[in-house]
Amino acid sequence: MWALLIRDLTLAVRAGGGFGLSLAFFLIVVVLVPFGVGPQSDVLARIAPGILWVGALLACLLSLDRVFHLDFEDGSLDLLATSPLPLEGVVVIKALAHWLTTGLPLALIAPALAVLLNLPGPGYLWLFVSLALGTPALSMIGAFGAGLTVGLKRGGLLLSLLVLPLYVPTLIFGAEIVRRAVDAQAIGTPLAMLAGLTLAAWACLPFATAAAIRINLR
Amino acid sequence: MEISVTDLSCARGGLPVLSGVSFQLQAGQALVLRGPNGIGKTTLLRTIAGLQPATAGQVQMPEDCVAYAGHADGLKAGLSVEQNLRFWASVYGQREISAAVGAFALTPLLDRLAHDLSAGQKRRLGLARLLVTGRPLWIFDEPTVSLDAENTRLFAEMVDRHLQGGGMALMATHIDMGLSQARVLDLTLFKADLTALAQDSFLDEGV
Amino acid sequence: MPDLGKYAVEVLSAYAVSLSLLALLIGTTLHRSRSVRRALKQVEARRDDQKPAADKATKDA
Amino acid sequence: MSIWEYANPARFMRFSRTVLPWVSAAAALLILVGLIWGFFFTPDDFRQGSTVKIIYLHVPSATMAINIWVMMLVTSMIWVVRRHHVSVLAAKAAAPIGATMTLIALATGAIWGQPMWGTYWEWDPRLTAFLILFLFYLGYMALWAAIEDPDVAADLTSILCLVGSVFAVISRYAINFWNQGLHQGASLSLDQEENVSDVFWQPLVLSLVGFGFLFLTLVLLRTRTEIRARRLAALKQRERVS
Repeated sequence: MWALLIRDLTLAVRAGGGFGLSLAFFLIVVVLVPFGVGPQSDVLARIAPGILWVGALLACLLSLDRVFHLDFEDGSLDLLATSPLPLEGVVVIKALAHWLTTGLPLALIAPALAVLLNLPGPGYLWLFVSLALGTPALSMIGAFGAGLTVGLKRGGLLLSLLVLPLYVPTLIFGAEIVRRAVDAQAIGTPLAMLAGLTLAAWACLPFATAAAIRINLR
Repeated sequence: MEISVTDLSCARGGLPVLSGVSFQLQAGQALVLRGPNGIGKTTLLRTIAGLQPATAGQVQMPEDCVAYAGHADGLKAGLSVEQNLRFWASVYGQREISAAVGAFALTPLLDRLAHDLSAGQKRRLGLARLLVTGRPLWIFDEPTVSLDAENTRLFAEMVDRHLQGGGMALMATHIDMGLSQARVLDLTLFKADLTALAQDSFLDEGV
Repeated sequence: MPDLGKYAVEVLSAYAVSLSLLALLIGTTLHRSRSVRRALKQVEARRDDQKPAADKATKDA
Repeated sequence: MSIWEYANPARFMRFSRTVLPWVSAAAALLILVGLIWGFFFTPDDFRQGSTVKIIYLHVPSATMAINIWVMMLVTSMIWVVRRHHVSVLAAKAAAPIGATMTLIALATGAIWGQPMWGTYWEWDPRLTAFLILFLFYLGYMALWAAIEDPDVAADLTSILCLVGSVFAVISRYAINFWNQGLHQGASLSLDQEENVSDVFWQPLVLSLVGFGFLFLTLVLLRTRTEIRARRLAALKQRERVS
């Protein structure tokens, strides 16, 4: 298991692994928004939580088709499926590797990008916390979509169509945490919901994903 | 240790290709599958490896027994030869990779990235991978593709050693490698009868 | 025609949109049903042509 | 005789051929009577004016939109458990009908919303939930269309349907949490004071049942087409091979 995680992380940070692309994409989205809505800092501050969450979500989506597809193409997935590792465990490790190389860095740089959008003071901490808590769910749900479409030649677009509706609850609770933190309201409920969502996704979706991969391999 | 396949039928893309395949394999034996292209060699091997369900019949074997080597070698271009081998070794809970390195004279290539290997070298690495699995039944799908005569001989030696150590091998190949313990199974005998349409409920009359 | 008052446009457009969507759905359903049935008939006719021939061949052999 | 015998394609074809004329006649009759009654012979609501007539389209289509998804979930699970092809083909056949119903519910909702709430689109929880449901239908149909092997497609869409259903329910609660909304409460309550009085209720029930029969007609017809398409594909494949 650890060997698989280390291999995936090594491959991701090596040249051609696409590490950093999502971060650059996130940066560009955040830079583009003020050009679209105008430079008024009060407007930007109002929409900052939403923009940052949507930007992180799209950046996360960008690298999803790599989660299983590269291993499918070079035959590794066949070999992993016949190996002693349970396929559910492989899914968990793959989603974890995706989170470590995409979700976590996104959560870490989000507060820096929030400066560009004039996010009010109390929001910074909770922006980081909500993203750190919510992006694992995004990675796992995304891995499910990637597992469904792994056998398709051009699955990328379909993957987005399948995964984006599934992202709705995560986005709602995640952005709500930041908005409430900015308005100095109680954040307990959305925080608990987001954490529950992440836990439930990691508890249940590996089974669905592994089933989908097995079907795609045959 | 024994593998027995009884009355196995398998399908590709919903179309039955083979039916009634039966054979047994004892420790130390090898079976070579023969047959023209499209007869269903890959489908049969994948079915026995557990990658796809059989439409009928059974495969009986001890658990965690198979090491599968398909058309693709499952190598990561961004990792070195040694890293690739070590990865698969640890997946199968093994430490030692020296036997695998020795079998195909991979020592000079150990630090090379898999990306920089030739097709034949990649294949050698992919076949050497089986030695780090510690599994008794090796399943090969056209293992000698892109291997030269010298390396084909090395491969045959590797399989022979495995058989002598009580292992088993099942392979689809067109060339005769002179394996001492190999039997040949002609798959044309088991070609599925496509005129037996009633097997598929959608082909019942009156739909 | 009932007097729809000031909301005539809304009510009529709601009915127009809904009924045309339903008509579109029914239309595509019927169209596909017909074309699939026709194609299936063709293939079955071809198969029936071949079948007696094949039966005869086995008998002769 | 067990219900599962209808899972045999040939038996299903025979059964559906006998019931289709009756079901389609019932659908046409009920919808025509319901809509004509509702459109021509009901009074205006004292607050909503003539816009109340939209209810005869809006409520039945919205009800069907949700129920069709539930039906797809059930038939998909029957496929997963019992491997009856007819079951999963019925789910495939139902999806475009569900998507159309969702679209009708959304369109009539938006048109109704303009005079009532002063805007075509309001991110009202129910309206938003239907938009999400529409996206689920699109994803489900796209997955069917993208996969060539019919059995693989059946398995994967069934998994998507199951996971999607769970997420649809979570989304519904998340959306409620996110925005409290303007929609009326229980619109079909018999409680006279809580709106929707008998005058509006009777044609609405006719229309509701009519939409149900319309769905039944279409889903039977489309399932028949899917079964024929499967047979066609199987025969063609064999022709190519032999």
